[in-house]
Amino acid sequence: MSAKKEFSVKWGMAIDLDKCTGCGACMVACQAENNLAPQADASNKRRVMNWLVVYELSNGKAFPDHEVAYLPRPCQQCAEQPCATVCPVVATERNEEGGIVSQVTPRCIGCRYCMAACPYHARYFNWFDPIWPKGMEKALTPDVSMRPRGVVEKCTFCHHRFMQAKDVLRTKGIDVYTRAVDGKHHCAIPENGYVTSCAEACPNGAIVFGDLNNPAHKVYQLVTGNDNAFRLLERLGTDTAVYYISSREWVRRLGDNYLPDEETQKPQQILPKKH
Amino acid sequence: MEENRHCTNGGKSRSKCACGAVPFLAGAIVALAFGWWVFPDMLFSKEAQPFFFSHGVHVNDVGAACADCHSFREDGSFTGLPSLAACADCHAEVMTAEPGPDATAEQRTRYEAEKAFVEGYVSQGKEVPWRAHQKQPDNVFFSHAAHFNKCFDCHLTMQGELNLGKPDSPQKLCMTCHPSLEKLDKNPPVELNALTDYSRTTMKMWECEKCHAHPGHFYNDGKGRTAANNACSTCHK
Amino acid sequence: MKFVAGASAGIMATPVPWKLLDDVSIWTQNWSWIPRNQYGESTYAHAVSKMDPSGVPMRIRLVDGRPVRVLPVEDHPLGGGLTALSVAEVQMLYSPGRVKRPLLRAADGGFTELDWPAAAKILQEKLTEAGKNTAFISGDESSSTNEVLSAFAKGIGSDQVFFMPSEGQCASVAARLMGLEAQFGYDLEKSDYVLAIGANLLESWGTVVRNRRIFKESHPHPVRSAAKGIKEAAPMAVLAYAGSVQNNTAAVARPWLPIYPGSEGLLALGIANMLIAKGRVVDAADFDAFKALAAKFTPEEVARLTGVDPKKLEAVVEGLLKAKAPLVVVGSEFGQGAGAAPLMAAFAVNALLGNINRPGGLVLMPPAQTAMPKAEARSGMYAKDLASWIGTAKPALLVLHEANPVYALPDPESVAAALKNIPFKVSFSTFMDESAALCDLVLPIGMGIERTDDMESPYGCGGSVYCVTPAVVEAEQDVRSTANALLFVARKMGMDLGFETLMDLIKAKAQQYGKAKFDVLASGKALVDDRTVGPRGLKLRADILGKALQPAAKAKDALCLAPYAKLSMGTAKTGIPPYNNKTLRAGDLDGTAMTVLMNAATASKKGMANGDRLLLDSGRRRIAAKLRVYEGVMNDTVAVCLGFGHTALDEFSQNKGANVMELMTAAAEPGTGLSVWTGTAVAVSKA
Amino acid sequence: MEINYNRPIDADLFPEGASRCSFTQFSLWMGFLTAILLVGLYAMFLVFRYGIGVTHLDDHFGFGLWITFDLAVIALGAGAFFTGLLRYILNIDPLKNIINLAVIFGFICYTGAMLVLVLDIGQPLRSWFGYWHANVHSMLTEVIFCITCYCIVLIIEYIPLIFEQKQLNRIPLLHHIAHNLHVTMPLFAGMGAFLSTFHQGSLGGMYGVLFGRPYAFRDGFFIWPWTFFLFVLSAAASGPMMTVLVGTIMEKCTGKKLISFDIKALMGKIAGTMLLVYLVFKFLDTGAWIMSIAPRSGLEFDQFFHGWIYGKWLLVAELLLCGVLPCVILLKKNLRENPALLYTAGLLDCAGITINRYVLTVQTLAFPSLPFEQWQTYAPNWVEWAPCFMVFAYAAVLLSLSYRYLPVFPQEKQLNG
Repeated sequence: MSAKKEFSVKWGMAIDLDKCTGCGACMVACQAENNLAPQADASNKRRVMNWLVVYELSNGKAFPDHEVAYLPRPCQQCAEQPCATVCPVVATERNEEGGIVSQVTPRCIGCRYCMAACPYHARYFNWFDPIWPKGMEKALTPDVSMRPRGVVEKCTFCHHRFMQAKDVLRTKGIDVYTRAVDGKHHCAIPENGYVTSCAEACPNGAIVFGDLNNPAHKVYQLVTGNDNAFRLLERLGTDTAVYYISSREWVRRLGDNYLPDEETQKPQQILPKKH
Repeated sequence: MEENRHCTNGGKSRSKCACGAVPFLAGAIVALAFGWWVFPDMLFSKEAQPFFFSHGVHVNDVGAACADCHSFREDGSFTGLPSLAACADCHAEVMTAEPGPDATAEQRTRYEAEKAFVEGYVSQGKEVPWRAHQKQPDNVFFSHAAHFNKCFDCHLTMQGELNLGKPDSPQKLCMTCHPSLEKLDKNPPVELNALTDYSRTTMKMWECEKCHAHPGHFYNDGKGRTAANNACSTCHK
Repeated sequence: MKFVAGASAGIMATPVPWKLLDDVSIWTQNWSWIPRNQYGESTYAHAVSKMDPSGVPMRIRLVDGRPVRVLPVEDHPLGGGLTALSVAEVQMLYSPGRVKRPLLRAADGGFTELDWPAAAKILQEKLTEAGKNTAFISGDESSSTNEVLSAFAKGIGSDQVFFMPSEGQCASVAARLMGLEAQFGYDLEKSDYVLAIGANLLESWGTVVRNRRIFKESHPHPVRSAAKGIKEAAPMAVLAYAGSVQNNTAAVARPWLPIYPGSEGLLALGIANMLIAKGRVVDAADFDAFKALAAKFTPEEVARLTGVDPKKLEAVVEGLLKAKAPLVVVGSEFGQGAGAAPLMAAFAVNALLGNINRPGGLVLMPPAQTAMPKAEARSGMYAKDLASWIGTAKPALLVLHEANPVYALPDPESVAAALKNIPFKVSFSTFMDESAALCDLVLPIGMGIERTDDMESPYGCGGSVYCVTPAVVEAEQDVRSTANALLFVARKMGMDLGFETLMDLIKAKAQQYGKAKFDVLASGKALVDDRTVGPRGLKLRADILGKALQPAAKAKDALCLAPYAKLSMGTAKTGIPPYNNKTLRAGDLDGTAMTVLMNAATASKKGMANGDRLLLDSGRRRIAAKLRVYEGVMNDTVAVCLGFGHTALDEFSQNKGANVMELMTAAAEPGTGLSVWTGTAVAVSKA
Repeated sequence: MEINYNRPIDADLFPEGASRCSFTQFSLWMGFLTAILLVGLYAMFLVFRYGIGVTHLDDHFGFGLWITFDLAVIALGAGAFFTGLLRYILNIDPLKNIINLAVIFGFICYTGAMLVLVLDIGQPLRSWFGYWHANVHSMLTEVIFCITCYCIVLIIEYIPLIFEQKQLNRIPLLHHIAHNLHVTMPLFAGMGAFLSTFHQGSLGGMYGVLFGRPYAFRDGFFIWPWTFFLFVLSAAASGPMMTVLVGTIMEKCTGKKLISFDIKALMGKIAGTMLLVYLVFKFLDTGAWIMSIAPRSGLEFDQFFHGWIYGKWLLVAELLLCGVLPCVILLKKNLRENPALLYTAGLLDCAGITINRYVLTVQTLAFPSLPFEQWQTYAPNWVEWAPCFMVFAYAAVLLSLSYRYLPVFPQEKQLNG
């Protein structure tokens, strides 16, 4: 493992599991935004390309005490990536301001080592060439390049929207990074200037996106010191940029593996200490 | 490897080996000639523009600025090649006067070209299939805004030989990276790679890295970042 | 040999191998059979989804004029996000299931293509020939196209203009029976306690995106900090849900009251009884009769009939009583077939809560307007029950407008048989759905974003709202709009319907609605009208309720069938959009077999286990399925998702499970003239 | 000269003084192997033409039979480097009688593994990125470098043997090359040992570094997780026995004595010793895994196993039946000198290592890494099996050709004299 990189801007999410109804709008929005190909038979979930997946969580109790929760899982954008460190050809790395783990599919040789490494199953392999129904290729966006068979891809927090938001500032002559009132450096992109496609689509506001290091951002306020916040598999030390919040303890407990006598963890290191 | 120890007549071989050098060298020379001279022509096709176009006329004679045709959009993206509509703003009709009998060949060419353009494209509402010399591969996100604003922030003001000097025209800034096409009244054909479909002038990554990975750019600008990030996603999409 | 060796050595010193190595790799990055990015300027246009019945305002992103994305609209009374269906609207333009040009049934049973003038001519002939023996079915409740349909029908002497069954229809009939000249509106925005009974508020009931935006706004994110002493903020509005399946609404509602499917009205009566017991009254002529009826529904009786937990119910009723602006919304768990009685009972409960025409309450909106002289009012069309009609009537000509009765009505097989008996059938349809596939003439109409259309107060909204959706994309297929095609034929037939095109009608309507300019509306602005009409002459109609609200008859070892709907699985008209079958979770489909849900207690009672292959038998029809034990289902109930079992449309919809409508049969609801099919019982056995 | 019709027509190519079966018989055998090769080639065609989707691999099991096969084959081919190390560096002279076979088998294993690897990566045309754009932090980079380099070493080690073919060796140039390569063989043996140690280790390291996968993750020393060392040791423990087994199978097929039993027993003793060392560390490692990594990950030991397919029997089989038992047999002189027991121990030894590679590859991925997930199961389809059998057939072809035409077994003449 290489040394963890800290950035003054850290894009992240707070996903409110008490709000998610599991409708799937985010998943469809993601596919359309990122030029994923549809699949006629999507029944084998281990072969379905979805950068964002909504999992169903159960409190394990019998009717009528049963509760259900839905957990959208984008790439967790780990600060300590299990994946990028193992890639033999540097097709994926976390090296840019904002802390998004990149995935450069033209570099990828398709060894799938990163998929074996990622405990979140956030990485997907192109088992076949992508095929769109005739004409549907016209609805592809120019923002994300197409991927052939044989390469791995994953959620990039709609990185292209970050790039576009920066260009908007640049043409207005605004510096992308500024020193804010708290004396720290923040991105001058307004909070709604860069939002992922999934967060944008959700009518329930279950996905909140922003800079985890910027106290003015809602995502910061939602995760900082919030005892209801947790991250997936926190104890692995992946230091992910995706936080989940729920008032239900059973939901939070499903965020990590626990020995039977262990207490549900309080969110540790909610924000990186260094800035 | 375990040797089978029965060495026989080792001495005879030398003379035989020597005469093998001639075909060997011949082969090598043929291969070298093929590789250096024949192969590049095989790999690249030459594609002419749909009709004669002169940057020179537009810049020198009409006095157009680059940005008149190649501009930024409001969302910060760059238009690149102008659309037909943009061209038609001026070229709704043929603007060049019909050359008289004593017109130069050049004047004739210009007139014919414009006529071909207006009649073949403008009046038919058909977009021009320009052959671009510098088209970004799909996997590259190239921001003109970033380069236009950020590079010059320093390189117009900094000390030393990397100072580009105060430009006397905005065109000068464009010419920092782009060839001075306004001097070229001939349209060089676009050479397309048969395998990759990239033009010959498409930059390789190492050329981008001349700046992006330049050690001089790894200074901290006081805002916790480097001047030209070389992370993959800075340029790739 | 040596020459070859020399050449090999030599070639290594040239660019050939190295350049090829590099170029071949670049080649793999740009394979010609994989689409390339197409660049251009991004522009944005406003529209309203006509594909999604929940009325979703959308912002369409176009690149170089090509639509590429559906984006949400924030500042719109119905906006604030997207549904899983509306977000796929742009991709549906290129659905393989689209009808590309007019099709006519040939002698050999197949379709032959023809052009619009020829198709219009045939349509005209058939309409002239059938005259008053023509029936129309519309699958779009909120468009002014319905005015054209009904005015046209009147012009040829027919009054057989039907809507596909919907919750809006149940509500409209309920209002009419209660003596109200109004449409039900739901002021969810201002309510602080919403009890949804059956109504899947956050997924398939009414104005879904708006409902969900309101849910978002009333439910702060759960922030709690022991260190800082921050306690979790209570939601500004409670959302309670009563229904048989822990569906998308139940997943986030607090609390969830499990009840038997089809017992929504009974639960409402039970709540009414509890409210009356607390001294609540309604100013209605027949309140005493209602009171007497409600008195039969004691908490014990209600618990027996609906399966509700009395304690939980009491807590909810207490919550309603304490709330400043309580609101009870009753609907069907799958958006259809509930009948009018449950809605009438719900009105009574709301009246007892004193929230009629109050902020946060049940709103009586003025009836939908008509601009076309001969058009029938929306409530008039609602009054006609399609499910009971289709089995009996024998029109000479049937015209479908965006309607797929062969898939969407109960007992589709019988519907198909009935349709086959109609001599000539015409379908105006965007997609080649099950009904279009049965028709003799199929006329392609554009999708919502390819045509100019409007949307008037979709069911569930909180006040009258009128939106216009312009054609933001030029259609690639040879399509028209139903209204324009009919108006054209009308002129040919010498009928004057008052307007030349739908656009003219919409412009007139916009004028009627607050003198708005078409262009302003087309740029995404919604006209809102908060006027209400008084509940004058209100009758609670205990006479109807007493007959209509009966527990469903069920054989002893049969299970209650609880269909549930997911917008992600599309509608009967669209089928499953290409991207959306990926939203199915692991276990929702096993290859082509669909899964049905039961709780463990029910399953073990039936001697079944997770993964068993089952047969669901309604007595008339059977469907095969696989069992998934899911604890979020009411006892003695089997839950089945709607939207599977398509036989037409495209490969994204086909070969997936079975259509649960097969198991249902429409029964007459006494006294209301509507059909009901929410209380179906099925025998379940291992396959 | 009178033609002896009893001699096979290719008899002039046979090693000095060796007798071989008839050419017809040999051709039939080759034909049979070619059939298997063709099925494998067809599977390869499907993969290259349509994509790896034609297999049963999926997003959950990105690694499957092919990676298991590669790892097992590379471990079992370790006889080449380890015997080479002992023969040339440590000068254990009797091993000269088996080193040729070890080298050929190593060559087969490595080239076979490379072939399957080319199938397994999605973009084989970009495989050179592994050198050009190498990520030095990745264990896989080390694997790519070392395996390809070692493959070259194996080719260099194989070449003199080919050139020593009776007819080829008459060409002076080839004779000289063979001779001079022999002189430098210790150098290559040393390089081979170095490269092999690293890539065997890196292959193990590949799993040990997966800190998101508690089934495979191991602590370690500096940058190397314990699996790094375990893979080196286990390869050394199984490779020699695999070479012995291959030699024995060849003896059974040809009906000739090719390697004297004392050499085999010596190999057995070496393997047994290595197996003992390996097992000591493997038990320590397993203990640390159960006592430290599992609880640290919030997991109980039982959670690492699932049903029959990923049951505890695999662990028992790997460590006891295929670990301790062969180790005892190989280390006890009287037991290992019983041929049947020696071969059984060899089989168990190799099976144990294969199980180890299998569970680390497949069970690691089958394990539900997210707490709300279920165990997943994986079974390869024929498209995955066919290339594996193709490699077996390729091995048989190469071994048959080498045996028939090359002086592989120095003892052959003497043992069959």
